[in-house]
Amino acid sequence: MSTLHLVRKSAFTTNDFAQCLSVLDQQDSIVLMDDGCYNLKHPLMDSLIKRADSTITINVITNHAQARAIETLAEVKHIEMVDLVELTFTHKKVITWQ
Amino acid sequence: MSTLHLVRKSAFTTNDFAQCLSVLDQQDSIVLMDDGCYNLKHPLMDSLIKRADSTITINVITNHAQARAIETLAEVKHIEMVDLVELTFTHKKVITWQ
Amino acid sequence: MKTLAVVVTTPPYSHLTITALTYVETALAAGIKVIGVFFYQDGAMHANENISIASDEYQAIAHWQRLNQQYQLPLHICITAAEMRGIACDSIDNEQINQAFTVSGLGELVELTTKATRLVQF
Amino acid sequence: MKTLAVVVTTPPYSHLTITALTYVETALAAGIKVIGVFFYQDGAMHANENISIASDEYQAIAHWQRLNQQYQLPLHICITAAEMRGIACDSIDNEQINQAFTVSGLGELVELTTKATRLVQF
Amino acid sequence: MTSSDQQVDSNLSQENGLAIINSKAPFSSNYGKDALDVALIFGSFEQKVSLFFQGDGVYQLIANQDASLVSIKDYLKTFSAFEFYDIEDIYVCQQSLVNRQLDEAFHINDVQVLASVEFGKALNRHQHVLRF
Amino acid sequence: MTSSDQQVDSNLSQENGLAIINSKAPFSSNYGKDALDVALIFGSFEQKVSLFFQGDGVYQLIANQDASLVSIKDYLKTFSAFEFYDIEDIYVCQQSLVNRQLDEAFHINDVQVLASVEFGKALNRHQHVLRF
Repeated sequence: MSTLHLVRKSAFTTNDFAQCLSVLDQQDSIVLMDDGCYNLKHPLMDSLIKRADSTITINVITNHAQARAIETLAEVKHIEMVDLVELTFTHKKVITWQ
Repeated sequence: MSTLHLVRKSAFTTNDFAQCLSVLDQQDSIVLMDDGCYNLKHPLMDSLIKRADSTITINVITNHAQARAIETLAEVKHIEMVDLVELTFTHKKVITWQ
Repeated sequence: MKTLAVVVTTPPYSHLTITALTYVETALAAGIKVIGVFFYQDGAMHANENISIASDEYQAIAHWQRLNQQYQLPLHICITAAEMRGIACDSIDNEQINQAFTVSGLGELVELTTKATRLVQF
Repeated sequence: MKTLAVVVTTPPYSHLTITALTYVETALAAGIKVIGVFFYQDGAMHANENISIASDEYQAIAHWQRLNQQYQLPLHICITAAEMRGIACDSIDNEQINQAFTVSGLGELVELTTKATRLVQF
Repeated sequence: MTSSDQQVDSNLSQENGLAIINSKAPFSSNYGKDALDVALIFGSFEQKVSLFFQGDGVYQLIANQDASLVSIKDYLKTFSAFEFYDIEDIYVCQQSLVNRQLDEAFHINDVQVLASVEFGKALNRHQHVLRF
Repeated sequence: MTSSDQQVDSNLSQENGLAIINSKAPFSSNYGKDALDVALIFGSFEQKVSLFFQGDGVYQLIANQDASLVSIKDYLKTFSAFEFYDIEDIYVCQQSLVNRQLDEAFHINDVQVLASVEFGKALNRHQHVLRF
């Protein structure tokens, strides 16, 4: 595992998620949280999921998405805050995109 | 004259300028100021200038663009703060996109 | 008569506030009647008397004070916004509140908006 | 041993701060050693003793205080960031500063960063 | 459409009142709540105020949200008080909904979904505009 | 390339130090100055720190800016102190420059322009990352 990317902003409003994706490595993981949950419906997410060679894990914090009434995708793993704490240490570093 | 639009944010980072353009009326004017000056180099500006039917006036506050070392375009009028005050009253209302 | 009301939502340490200040000062110098500036959201922080900005940086608060004195420009801060941001507004003779600013409710914004020919937000 | 340092840049009235708090609390409950939280930028506003958030809203500051007491979690505010935002940091026994927070310089951030296994920013 | 609605529509032909544009999502900042407070105070002073939702602001209107799941007091519930304050003109940008793959399912009634041009025209019917 | 530069390059092969990503334009917020303050303090404590400029953050590096025209104290001038603080790894995202039609003309020397993949790899060589 390499870098854990915390995505906290909507890609419909700012380009933080796009910047995150531009430096994403094959072994990285993404966590969508706060307004980052909205990105589940963004075209950038489609293209990320369709990347044929992708080994990237995409997670979303369950209650953050539920609070926003955002339906999730089969390709995205639902996690709780305790999982986020664990991911912090199973990856080599954390970058927060906010 | 109708609405005066004050654009204060970079369209490279946020979608405020795009939202402004989506409600723009033929008689409106735009003032690029603060980080809105960066929009002079944004593709949205090209398409705005190329709108064949456009009677929209595009202004930029001179020292805001100069401070940022942004070259301006022939289609854009250079104004000072005193002109912005005047435009405030020659238009019916002001909307600030920030 | 042309009258102007201005809403400021940026804090005193934001450079965006300099633009608002320059605009208001230019309007006043041009003889426009500015009936008031309403400081909302982070703008309310302007009235915090304890704010200390490095002396070689732009002193936005001192600048607003000067406009208040020179032109009797009313400067209103929103009480709810101020209290959320650590300005205690409950006591009389409050040493924490810069005296150039008046603690007001949102009703003042209604007053300014209905009276002004133009409302400009910064 | 897994150690964690956290940087908080959002103000106490931002809902984003709730996420940071929940994360830190969860880490502490899971037995992670959180060596300190550094409040930078608008995060420094957390230490303003006069902040008053409506009682039916989430009380972020009280929550940080509780973590400070329960886990001896060090809470550092950046002095420069605090002074820009109206927290006078110069006097001893300062009534304006919430006692759960320690006024620190950016050097403390260097200390936390070099000691921590992971640094997480909120 | 009731007769009181028609009254409002005829008022709209004049340039009057305040338009508030909501451009931010509901749960990460105070912008939505700050805009709501302004709207309600205008309503309580019997001043005309209309609400516009554009960009991520449209998320403020979406049905089935639950702020309590993220420990936030749900200010969106107060939207149901708009009728009481005679705030009857609530517009949402259709393109913003489409971009976000959102259905026209809102947690309050009488939201008017408008295409960009109509949305802009509705804005133009107001004397002053604030954007949050 | 001097021998001290080579020393830095060999350090880079290990995972160490702090990377700071600058993502904001220089004149509208304090983000750039706040990031600079962090960089300089790491430098003064002789801790390795590298600077990354991406998105609108690249505007912080562009030549011929003049903050005094908008009454702002020019913190960008302090960038010339990086060498003194042994801050030698300064990376800028090429795609961000291209998107903004910016030339590779910077107000400091030794800025490394990197394609996205290389930019990401350079980031990966650091132990911790902060983003402003």
